[in-house]
Amino acid sequence: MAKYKTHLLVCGGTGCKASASDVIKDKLTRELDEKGLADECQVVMTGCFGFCEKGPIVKVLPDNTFYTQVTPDDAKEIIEEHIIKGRKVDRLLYKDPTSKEEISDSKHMGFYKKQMRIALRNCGFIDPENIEEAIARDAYAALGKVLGEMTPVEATQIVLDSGLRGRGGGGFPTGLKWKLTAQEKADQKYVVCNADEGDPGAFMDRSILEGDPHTVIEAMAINGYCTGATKGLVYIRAEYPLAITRLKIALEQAREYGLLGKDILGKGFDFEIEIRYGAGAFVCGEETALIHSMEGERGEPTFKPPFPSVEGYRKKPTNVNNVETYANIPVIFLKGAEWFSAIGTEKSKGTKVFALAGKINNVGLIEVPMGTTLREVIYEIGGGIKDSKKFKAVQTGGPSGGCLTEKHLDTPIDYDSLIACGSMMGSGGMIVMDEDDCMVSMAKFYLEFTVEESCGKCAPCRIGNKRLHEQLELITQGKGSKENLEKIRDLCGVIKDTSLCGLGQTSPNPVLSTMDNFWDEYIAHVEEHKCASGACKDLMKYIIDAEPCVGCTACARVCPVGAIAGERKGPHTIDQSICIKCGACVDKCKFNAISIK
Amino acid sequence: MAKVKSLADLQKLKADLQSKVDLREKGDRSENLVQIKVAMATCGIASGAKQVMEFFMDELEKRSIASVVTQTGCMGYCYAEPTVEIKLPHQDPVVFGYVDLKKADEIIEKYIKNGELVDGIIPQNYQTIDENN
Amino acid sequence: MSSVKIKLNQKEVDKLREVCASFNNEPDELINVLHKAQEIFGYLPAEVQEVIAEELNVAVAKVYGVVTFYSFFTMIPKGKHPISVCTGTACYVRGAEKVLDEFKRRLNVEVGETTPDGKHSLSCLRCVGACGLAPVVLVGEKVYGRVSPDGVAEILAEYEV
Amino acid sequence: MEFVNLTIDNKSVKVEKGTSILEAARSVGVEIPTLCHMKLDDVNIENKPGGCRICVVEVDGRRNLAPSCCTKADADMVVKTNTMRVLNSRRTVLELILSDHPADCLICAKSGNCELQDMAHKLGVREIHFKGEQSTYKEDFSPSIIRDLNKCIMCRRCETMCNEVQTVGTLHAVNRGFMAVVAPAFEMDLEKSTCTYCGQCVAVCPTGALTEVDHTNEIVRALADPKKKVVVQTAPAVRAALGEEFGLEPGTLVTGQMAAALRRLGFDYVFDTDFSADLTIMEEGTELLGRLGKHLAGDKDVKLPILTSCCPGWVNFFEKQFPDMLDIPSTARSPQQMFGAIAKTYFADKIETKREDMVVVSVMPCLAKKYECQREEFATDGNPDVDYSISTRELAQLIQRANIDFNTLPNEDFDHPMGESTGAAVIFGTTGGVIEAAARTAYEVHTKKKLEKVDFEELRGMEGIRSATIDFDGLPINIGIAHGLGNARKLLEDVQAGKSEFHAIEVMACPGGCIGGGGQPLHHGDSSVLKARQLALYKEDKNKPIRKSHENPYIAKLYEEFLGAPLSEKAHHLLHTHYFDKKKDIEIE
Repeated sequence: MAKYKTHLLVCGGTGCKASASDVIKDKLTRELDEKGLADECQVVMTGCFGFCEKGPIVKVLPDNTFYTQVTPDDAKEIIEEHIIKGRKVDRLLYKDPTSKEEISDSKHMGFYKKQMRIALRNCGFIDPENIEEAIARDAYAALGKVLGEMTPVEATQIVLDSGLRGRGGGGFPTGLKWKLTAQEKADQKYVVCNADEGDPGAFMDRSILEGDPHTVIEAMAINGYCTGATKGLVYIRAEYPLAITRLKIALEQAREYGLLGKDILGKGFDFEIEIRYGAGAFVCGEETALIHSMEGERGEPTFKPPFPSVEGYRKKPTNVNNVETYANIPVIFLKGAEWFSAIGTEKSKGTKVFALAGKINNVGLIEVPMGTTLREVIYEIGGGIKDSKKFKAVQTGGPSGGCLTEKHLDTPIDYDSLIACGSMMGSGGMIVMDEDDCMVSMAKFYLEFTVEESCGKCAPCRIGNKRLHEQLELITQGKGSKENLEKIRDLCGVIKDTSLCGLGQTSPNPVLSTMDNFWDEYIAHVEEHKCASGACKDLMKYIIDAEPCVGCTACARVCPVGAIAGERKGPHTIDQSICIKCGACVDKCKFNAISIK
Repeated sequence: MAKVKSLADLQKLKADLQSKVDLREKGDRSENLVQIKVAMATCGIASGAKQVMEFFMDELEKRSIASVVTQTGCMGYCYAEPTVEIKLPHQDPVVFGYVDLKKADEIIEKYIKNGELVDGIIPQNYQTIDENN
Repeated sequence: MSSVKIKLNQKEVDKLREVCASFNNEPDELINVLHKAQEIFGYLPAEVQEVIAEELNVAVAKVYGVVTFYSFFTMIPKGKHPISVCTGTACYVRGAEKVLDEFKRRLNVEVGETTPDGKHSLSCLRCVGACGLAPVVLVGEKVYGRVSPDGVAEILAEYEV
Repeated sequence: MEFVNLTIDNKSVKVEKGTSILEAARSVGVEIPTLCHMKLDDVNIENKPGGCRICVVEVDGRRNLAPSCCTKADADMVVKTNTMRVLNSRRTVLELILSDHPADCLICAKSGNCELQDMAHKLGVREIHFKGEQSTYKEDFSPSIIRDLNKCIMCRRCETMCNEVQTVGTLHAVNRGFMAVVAPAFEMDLEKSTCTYCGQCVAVCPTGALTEVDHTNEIVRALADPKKKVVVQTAPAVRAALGEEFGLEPGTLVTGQMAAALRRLGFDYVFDTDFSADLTIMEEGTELLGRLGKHLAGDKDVKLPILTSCCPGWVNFFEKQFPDMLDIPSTARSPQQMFGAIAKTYFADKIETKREDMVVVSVMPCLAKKYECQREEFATDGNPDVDYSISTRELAQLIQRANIDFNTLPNEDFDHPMGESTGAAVIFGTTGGVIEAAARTAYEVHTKKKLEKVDFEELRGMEGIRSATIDFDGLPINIGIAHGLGNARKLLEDVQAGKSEFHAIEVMACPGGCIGGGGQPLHHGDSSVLKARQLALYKEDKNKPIRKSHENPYIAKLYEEFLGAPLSEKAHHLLHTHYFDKKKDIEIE
């Protein structure tokens, strides 16, 4: 085996791959070959580094150099300069957004400093398509420990003691869930990994499966041992081709190594995993809907109880956990429940992965201890707001969550404090908004999502959310009144109170939280018909200022609807009743005579 | 690949594979390790830096010393090549010049293991690359 | 939703039967079978659903009920270069809607439609997880990141000729 | 059995563990409103998707309101069904449902018998606060059923009936979210689908989304036409249910008033389908004995068991789903069609009326009959044997429209000759009745002995699948009975697999048989209604002077004067049919 002195880690996450990181990998490999360095340097494609904002990422080890926004053309320079001459390629180094200084060692980047990687421990570190790298990083050691040293009850107790709660959004104690399934008597039980991440703007589960699939396989096997299930199913979004491929490879390798299948590690425990595909239905994140979908049905939820732990897949006891929850399991067994429960806050233990996105400098995947404040996440890890704009809100919990504002910035992030603020943890989407974002439109955006994703089974969700969306639309069109706001509030309450499943029970949250935190903005929309952020098209007016207008007619000629009139060389005017607010005139005017009011 | 049939198999396999990713792992907590940088610019390579680096890598592993051996660019002491910078945990780095294999052995045994300085130190004040950036 | 008239030839029917058989004609596997079928045909016309219903011994109305439930399945043939605009939250706040509008305007189709020449179909999707590149547009398998409305013409130009 | 104690609206309730709050409340007289829940105990049908959210209640200690239909009563639970929070939520949800529902109550076929309308009234909705887009779908007119899905409220009862009870699989929830609706595959018309027109979907639909095709206006027109001789026949099950439409208790027999009403409506001849039911027994019974005889003689090719064929929904079912078994059912036409064929030949000759001047109307508990009378094989030169088939509900409407006070009508008899019938014919209206009637005749014909005990109790009941062995004087005859197409499928699959031990099987498409037909007054999910109707029919049978079909003197006369003998050539021509492979007709648009 070649003994490599240097490793070049190329991010193979979906975001970086979309920017040709596989081509970069090929080019790096080719360059090394040409220079005769193939035996000394290894190029490894890894899972997501998390720092998606600056992707594609190439990290050079052992000196921890972190190259950002690498293009295939940079491969040659990286090899010639860094590898051969030992000089870092400065222009590819990450620049600190405040000091503007280049930072080469990723340890010193603000983005990584505050992070603590448990679930993501192997992402961006190992080649996810190589089980040996995983094993070298302790994959399956926890399974070995559990099978070799513990009874299922003892092992479940460790999960209980760790205080781990479901990372999919609900926050239900994972150990308790396992215990409930373990208590049921049945000839067959199942454990299911929910990898149907449908929350728009969240991609932590995908990244874990892409970067460290073995951790999930191992955790499911442990889960199987604890609950008495010999069969595992991964329910994964079909829109995640890379994660599917890597998971398949990992399953194949695990079988080949005897880490899945019959008599695992000679301990008499059998466990197999199958893949089931989701097909684009957000509601399938709900356990019962997910189970119906795996049974080849429409993904409609059913009333609980009975819970899946009693009656789940094929009517058998079934334990469902999400990817991130599983990713925490092996570490808990290796380092102990005490170690894990020492991290985080009193009621929320461990770390949480967030997909940080929106108007923030460092978009990406981060993992922080529970209890980290929103401010730390947004300003220290996220590097603050993009283009030096003003922070306005942060949305957590996706379509089920809410928008938090300035006053919540020092809130420690954990399950309970987020709920107390009117939002929720959800699966970990965290979208940052700035002054250009209209909160009414944001609420409308989420409602549009809910309307589209409602399964249609229960009336309040099927019709109620549609009506909510329509009411919000009236407001953004300037046709709303205070009465509409009252109606919206009432309707939100009823939808929350009467809907069948979590989707409907939480769908009004974005509306309610924006109403609570940005009431003035709603009032401005309905009373003054004004949208301060300029996002609501119907509330804006394009006005030609007569002073600078020279009457060149350029605007009139470009207007697609003929809304602009005026004499040549005389000031022009826009007929507001015709104007469709496309903005073409503004772009065309050389005299800055057209403004938006 | 033979199946992993027992816990012992798994542990052995892990031990065998460990070194493969060791380098990456160490990169993450390098401040606790002996860090050795071998200057490997054109002049260094010409004077045998490559062999020296390999020697360090192999020997440190054989002698079970947790360390990171990396290559680096020209340190500017071309007159004393091969030059090697050694940074013991929580200490300032020290640069040795004219490091041949014999010298390297001596550095390991005396400086790295016991912290005794040996001949050949280039007394200069400079910043490491890390600090530079 | 209207269904699409298509006549399957025997070879295609056999192929479908093979797919069903590879899942042991298990009704549980309906969604996996539909995925495979859509991979083969590009979409799921009525007759494909009929054959699957027959093989898995489930009502064709149920198959249709499942097909129309999941947004991933389509009964309309996709364009040769299908365009998908990500409208996940991250893309939305970075202007995906304007990009989508520009595609609609330039192609003169609504979301879910295909251009008359069959070249492009336009759809929305929720988060491809490339939020760092927001807004993101997919044309076939190719990902375009940080797309602005101005960039739309440029993207479409790549598929001229 | 384990019991739990709980409190509902301050009343203490003791129920069996596992009972829903809805049922527990009902047991102490608290009727929680619901639009989607439906439970038919005796036929083991329950629809509780928990979708309408009208039945929500407050349960102490729960964050959200609980749907009482899906929430099980638990020990020490404290439930409140009428708090401000509950009432407000309930009304808001109903307003939402109404906001996506056409407000055309005044001209809706279900008006006055609509659960949604009643609910709006009950919950005091006076204004719909949330207006907005309404979902729209194309209307679908089939020969039997009209689908107006703009009125669908997604209660899913029809889906449950069509799939779980009938296993027909025509209707299924399709689309998602606001556009979700229950429809056939590809939203094709029923006429092109696997639909059997059993009408069970119509029978349980709480709104006007599913209704029958209305022929009342055509009938009024025919009655007003002096050139037409209008003949009416009424199916056995109608007399046991029609009274419900006039406020009478379920199970009230109104045979005499019905005949009187028909006469007052202007029908020229008021006849009884029971007459042709007796005729059916003659033909089908003879066919059974024929096949049995061949079987006993060692004929390996003879098809047994013989399956009854009087139910058109059932005929549609096997034509569309079991086209490989078309030679197993009896070839005897249904009583409706036998009646039409005889009326337009034998009787038309008697009253010297030309076929085209005669209009034959049937009153049926059934919607599939509407389709059946339109089948091409039941027409001569395009003139159908039965012109119009109307449901029990439609007859009630005609009576009401004609200002007839039904409840004060005198009892009148049917006209002769086609109004005379036996007790055997009456029980055609319930599950098990046809085969009992056949057994009475077949026994006497086969054994040439008088049947001492006319009542075959072993064939009666409400079990979905029943079986009994009847001793034909030393020859054991194995009889199977199925009602509800799901049960029929089970028996048929056994036959297909060669596992069936039966000699004869009776199948009725609807749960309970014709008494539970899709054209009957709506039972709104109350299964005691079906039982009462069944008892009424057995009572009528018991009270009839003649209780065996072959003893009907007018039937004997019909054979003597016109048909010759059962299975004669003429009988074959007029009273038998053949079946078609209709699976291939199921079209994809």
